[in-house]
Amino acid sequence: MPPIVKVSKLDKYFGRLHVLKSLSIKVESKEVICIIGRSGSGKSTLLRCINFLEEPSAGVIEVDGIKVEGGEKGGRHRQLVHDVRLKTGMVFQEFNLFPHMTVLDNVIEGPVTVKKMDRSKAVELGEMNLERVGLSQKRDEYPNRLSGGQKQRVAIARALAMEPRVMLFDEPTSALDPELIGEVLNVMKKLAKEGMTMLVVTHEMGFAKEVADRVVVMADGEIVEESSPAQLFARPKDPRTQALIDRYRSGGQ
Amino acid sequence: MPPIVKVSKLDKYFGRLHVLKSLSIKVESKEVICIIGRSGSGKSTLLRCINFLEEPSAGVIEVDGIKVEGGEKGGRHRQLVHDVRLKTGMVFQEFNLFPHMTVLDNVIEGPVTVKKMDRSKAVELGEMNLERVGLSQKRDEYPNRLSGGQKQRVAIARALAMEPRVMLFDEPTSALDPELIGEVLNVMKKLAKEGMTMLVVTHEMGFAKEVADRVVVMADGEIVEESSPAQLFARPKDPRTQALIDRYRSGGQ
Amino acid sequence: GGGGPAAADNLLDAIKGRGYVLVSTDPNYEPQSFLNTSGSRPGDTKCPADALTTAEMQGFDVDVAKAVGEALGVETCFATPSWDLITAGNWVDKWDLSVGSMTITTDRQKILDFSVPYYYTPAVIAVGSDATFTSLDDLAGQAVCAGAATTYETWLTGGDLGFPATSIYAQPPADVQVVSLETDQECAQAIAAGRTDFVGYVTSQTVVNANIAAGLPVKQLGSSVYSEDLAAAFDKSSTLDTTSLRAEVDKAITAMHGDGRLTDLSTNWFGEDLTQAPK
Amino acid sequence: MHKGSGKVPLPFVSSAKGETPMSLSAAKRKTPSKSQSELIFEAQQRKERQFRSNVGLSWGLLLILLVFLFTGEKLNLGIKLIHLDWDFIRANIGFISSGVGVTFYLSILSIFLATLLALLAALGRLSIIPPIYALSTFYVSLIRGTPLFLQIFFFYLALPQVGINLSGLMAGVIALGLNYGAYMSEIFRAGLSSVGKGQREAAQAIGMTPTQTMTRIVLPQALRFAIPPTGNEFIAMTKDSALISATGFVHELMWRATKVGRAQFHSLEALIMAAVFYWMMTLVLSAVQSRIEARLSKGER
Amino acid sequence: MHKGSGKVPLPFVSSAKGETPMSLSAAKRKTPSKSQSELIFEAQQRKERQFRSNVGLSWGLLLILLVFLFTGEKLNLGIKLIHLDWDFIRANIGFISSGVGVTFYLSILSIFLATLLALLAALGRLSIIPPIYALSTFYVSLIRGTPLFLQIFFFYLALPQVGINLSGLMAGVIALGLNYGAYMSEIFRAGLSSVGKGQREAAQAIGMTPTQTMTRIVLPQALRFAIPPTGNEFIAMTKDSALISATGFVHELMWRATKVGRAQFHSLEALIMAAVFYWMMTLVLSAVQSRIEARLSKGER
Ligand SMILES: Nc1ncnc2c1ncn2[C@@H]1O[C@H](COP(=O)(O)OP(=O)(O)OP(=O)(O)O)[C@@H](O)[C@H]1O
Ligand SMILES: Nc1ncnc2c1ncn2[C@@H]1O[C@H](COP(=O)(O)OP(=O)(O)OP(=O)(O)O)[C@@H](O)[C@H]1O
Ligand SMILES: [Mg+2]
Ligand SMILES: [Mg+2]
Repeated sequence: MPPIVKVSKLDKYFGRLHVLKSLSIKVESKEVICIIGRSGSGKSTLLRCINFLEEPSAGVIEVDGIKVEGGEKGGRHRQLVHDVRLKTGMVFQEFNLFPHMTVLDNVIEGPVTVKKMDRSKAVELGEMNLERVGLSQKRDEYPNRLSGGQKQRVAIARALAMEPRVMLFDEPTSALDPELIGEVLNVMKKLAKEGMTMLVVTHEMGFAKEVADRVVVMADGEIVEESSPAQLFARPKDPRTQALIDRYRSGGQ
Repeated sequence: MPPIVKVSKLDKYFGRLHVLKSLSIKVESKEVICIIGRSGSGKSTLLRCINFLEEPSAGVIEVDGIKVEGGEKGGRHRQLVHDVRLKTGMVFQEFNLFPHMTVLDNVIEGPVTVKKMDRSKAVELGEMNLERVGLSQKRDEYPNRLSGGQKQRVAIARALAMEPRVMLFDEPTSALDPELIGEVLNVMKKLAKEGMTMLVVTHEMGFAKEVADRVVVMADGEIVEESSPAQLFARPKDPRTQALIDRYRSGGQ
Repeated sequence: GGGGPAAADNLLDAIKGRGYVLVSTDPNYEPQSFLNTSGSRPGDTKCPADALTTAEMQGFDVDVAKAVGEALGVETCFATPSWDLITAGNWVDKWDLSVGSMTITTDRQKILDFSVPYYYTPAVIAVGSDATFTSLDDLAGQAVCAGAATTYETWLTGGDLGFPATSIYAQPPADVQVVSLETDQECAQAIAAGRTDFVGYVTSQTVVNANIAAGLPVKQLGSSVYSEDLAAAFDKSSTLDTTSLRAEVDKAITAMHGDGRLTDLSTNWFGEDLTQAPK
Repeated sequence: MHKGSGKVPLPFVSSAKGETPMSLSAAKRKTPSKSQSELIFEAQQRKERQFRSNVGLSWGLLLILLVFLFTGEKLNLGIKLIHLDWDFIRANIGFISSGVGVTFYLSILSIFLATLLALLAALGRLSIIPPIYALSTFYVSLIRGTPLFLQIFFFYLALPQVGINLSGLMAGVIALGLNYGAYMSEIFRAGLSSVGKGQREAAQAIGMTPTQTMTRIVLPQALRFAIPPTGNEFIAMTKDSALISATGFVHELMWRATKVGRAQFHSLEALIMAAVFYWMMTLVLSAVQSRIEARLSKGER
Repeated sequence: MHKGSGKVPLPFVSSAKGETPMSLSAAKRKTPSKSQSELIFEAQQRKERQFRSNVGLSWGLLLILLVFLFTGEKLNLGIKLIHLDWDFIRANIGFISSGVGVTFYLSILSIFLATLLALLAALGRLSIIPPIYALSTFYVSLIRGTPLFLQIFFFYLALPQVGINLSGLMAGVIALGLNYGAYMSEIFRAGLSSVGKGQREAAQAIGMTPTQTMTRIVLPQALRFAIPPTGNEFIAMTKDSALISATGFVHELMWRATKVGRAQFHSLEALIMAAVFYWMMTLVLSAVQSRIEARLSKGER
């Protein structure tokens, strides 16, 4: 089976800052990959290049067979980007729920507006996905009435409702109080078990150890190490990986 | 030797909300106490009652021999509160440095304005305390040029410059990026070694295990358990302590 | 403001004491009184900072005021409050007297004292130069403009002008709608700008002549509708007694009528002699 | 314009919040011995109520003082108070008050025009097409660079020359609308930028086009954000509409006041009457606005 | 009032930020083969520069269009353009322009009074003493509830009756100062509340008294916060000072324009001249303000 996501020689500049340096990575179907790395190493930018929230400066992004060159322009490019976005679901650190819509409306907004799905069918699909994240009973609440953990779970349901081939998570638990982290991680674990392909930027080493098929370590816009979590935490090869793991430990955890 | 801090039957209400329930605690000289507990259990309120940032509804606070009754009013009470504040140093989660003053000015503001200390003497004292937190070279920067960890260390120096008998820390590392937590904890460890009496609200279990003489567990405005860290983490007695420790573990740490 | 610290108990002495008389005039009433934008303030003037000097103003009223000042033996200075502030009385000693072509009416006499008239103007109706009206009656039911708080407005609204019936030659057109703008000049300019909110305006013949001379597309409609006695005015509520000042001003104006100085000024500014009382 | 953000909540806000739970729990334990928490809570409530009533009292005293200023009394201190002619006031209050409706009507029309222009200008300001960006900034700069008073005269005198002959009311509405539109464009710009980048990105991430993102996600939030400041502008506009009186064609409050004041030599009384009406309008509109704001902030958001 | 917060930075702001490092690094590697990063960076720079120059061009065209509107041409479209008398403009430009200084002087005096009153009102609003709180809210409500135009007349007419006889200039300054003070009290209130609770608590925790906390910690930060909006108010005030012309005693821009315009039947030309001067003043003051703002936001804070 071909990989779901294939990133080849991806370069990204912000002004003169070289943030991603000819980076390549593949994500196979049903694989869960955790990306770790210190702040500023380019983890978010990598995720955001995959669904073109940032336009890559150069390189090729291929998602589920759709191949897009970075740095292009024009209508065809826009169409390809749109297709890629339909194949990917993104979950942000800051949730980014639409505050003026109820929970259910948040979840069906994509299917109805973008996919032009029948409203009743979309509601069915939406309820199914809210069920999946354990929030059926909140369908008519507005987001401001939810806790952070609940918000993030709605955000996951919103992404799932688009039936993506791969889910991108950018530090989904960093904005949460410690006690709310668990409920979100549990939903993610469940997704992983269901066979969802996932690319997760996270500081949660426990989650990485338990769920990830592969852990990818980034530093300065490059992938410096990549292996199974057991191996990585026990015998890190790169000194930067070592430093990273030490830092988490000395953080008192 | 008498305890440095003695809190007796402290009650605190916010409107109709009973936040601290006839709570008593003693802090001996040179002791380091960590307070843990879930959000809303009243940890911050306890600390803030000790230096009267919140006026206790009832009870007695005694700091280094100065005894203040809660819920009083008038000039004598104000004087006592002022004396207590001179004996305590407080470090906030959000740093609260004065943004319009340089680092050094932040540190000498208390000695000069409150204690009417000679400016040159205050500068000497200030530099000494900046040295103590390892930030001598930043003395003329403004706070907005500092990282979070540096800010918090300046805040510690500012509190130390008042030469308090006890330092109160309210989640001093919660607003910091994971990688900056270490530098603040290291300064705090150093203070502990130097024999400073400290009362620390924290989520950093590693720090509590390593440094605390005693760990105090709060729930619903009461102290539910209190023992040495080794004992507490190995054999928690109260089910709420157990739940708390579990929660930190399931958080993936 | 004017007034100043007055050790004197009457206005005339106060004026002589300070060395200038403060006269209110409208600064936008050509040719009676208007700014001389090229004139510069003399260095040795006694006039207060917010008053204008004789060098900065010009016009018929200005020359009359100047002559009055000379007769009193003091410098003449001009205050420039808006017109309705002058006619409302209660000047709280901000200026001494008005020389501003003010019509003597019974209403105004309740709050102001007047000198003897120094000239007389016919009031006329003017319309746009391409208008087809031929007489006053054609204006029935039309909108006509006048300056706010002027006698022209009072006449249009059918109010009591408060002067002798012999001076009133015509009644206003039937069902006329009155539009009052801040001054009569605004009426003229609105017509020149092409506004069609009203078809004509009532003002003094001198103003209409000046409008025409300035190239505005207006013309006089018919002959004059009434004649006004124009005089200097004094505030009845002044804290200082104005009796002696009024007597001096009356004396000065009468003298100027007598020796032809007023006639000269009138011909100079209006091109005709308006200083003879209408019979 | 009290927006209830001060220390003393507006009466209706506080009563809605505080009283109901209070009486509920009071009913539950109708025992003679109240709990300590009850007592402390009630003490706080009492203190707040007392502050509010003392403030009310002071307002009353200030109002009385203000009225007293106009009684024409001579004080022993050598200060003379202002004398008002109450007969004049009684005779003309009807004429002047009938300007309230005109003022309101004028302001309503103008705020609609202004809102439209402001939204267009704010969108233009976000445009990447240079002429549109330039037009929007040029409009805002020109209008904000010159006095409203002058603009009103200008529209009155200049438009007829290019063959546009508007009624006085319409000229006034256009002048006010254009002027407020330029100022309000900042409100809509703030509204648009209050919708964080995250919202746009979330919309993009589920595949929305820029147009869908704007109409479904950004505009609804921006407009809701803009409602309270637009309310403020409307209140300000009722007062700026007084300037329209200068053109003489719109018989709103100020026009009526100056008109009868001048004609009957009672400008002061007339102005005071107008001031009272403007003040009352402002207070009523502010109260309405507070309610809208409270609902918006409490409600669904 | 372009505060440089838009997409296109003001020219001087961008040059201070962008150009220097650019030329430095360009000098370093004067090799024919530029790095990819150089190229991409330069492309971005070029695009921005191009946008700016296109916007400038459009502004120029709009200005020309505006001037063309006043040439008095007859267009084939049946639209007549406005005819201006250039001789009148030439003859009177000196007279009108000498009002700029008066307008500025008037505004400076007024803004000082307004700032003082605003600060007092903002502090009063925070007071827990009912009469002080009431006085502050009463003042703000009364002034904000009535039109400035009306207030100016009122001070001019009413103050003399209680024996306070002010010059026209002083009456104008008091009216403007009182009016702007009421509006600006919100700015200072926002300034005071921009200084977070944490700052007060940090000051208390090191033992500062309430007075020390206010003077050493809160006020310095609040005032700095208030500088940019106060600048905006000053710019607005230069234009509202036009209303003072109505009383006839202050010979500022608008007074000069209306008087000379009316007297010589050229109101339109006179108003346009005044508009140009107001606009220029506004642009200059806005540029000054942008600089102050940039310095404040870049600087020590
Ligand atoms: N829009 C942008 N404009 C300019 N620079 C940017 C932008 N976004 C990110 N950067 C820079 O790119 C680098 C990588 O950023 P990125 O957000 O990908 O890091 P990260 O690994 O996700 O860090 P963190 O753990 O803090 O989220 C950083 O130096 C950052 O400052
Ligand atoms: N100023 C206040 N007014 C009203 N209620 C308050 C106030 N401060 C705190 N509370 C309430 O008091 C309770 C205890 O709050 P406190 O901040 O002491 O908890 P905490 O243990 O520090 O929690 P966290 O870990 O979230 O900081 C909470 O229910 C909180 O909502
Ligand atoms: Mg990131
Ligand atoms: Mg806390």
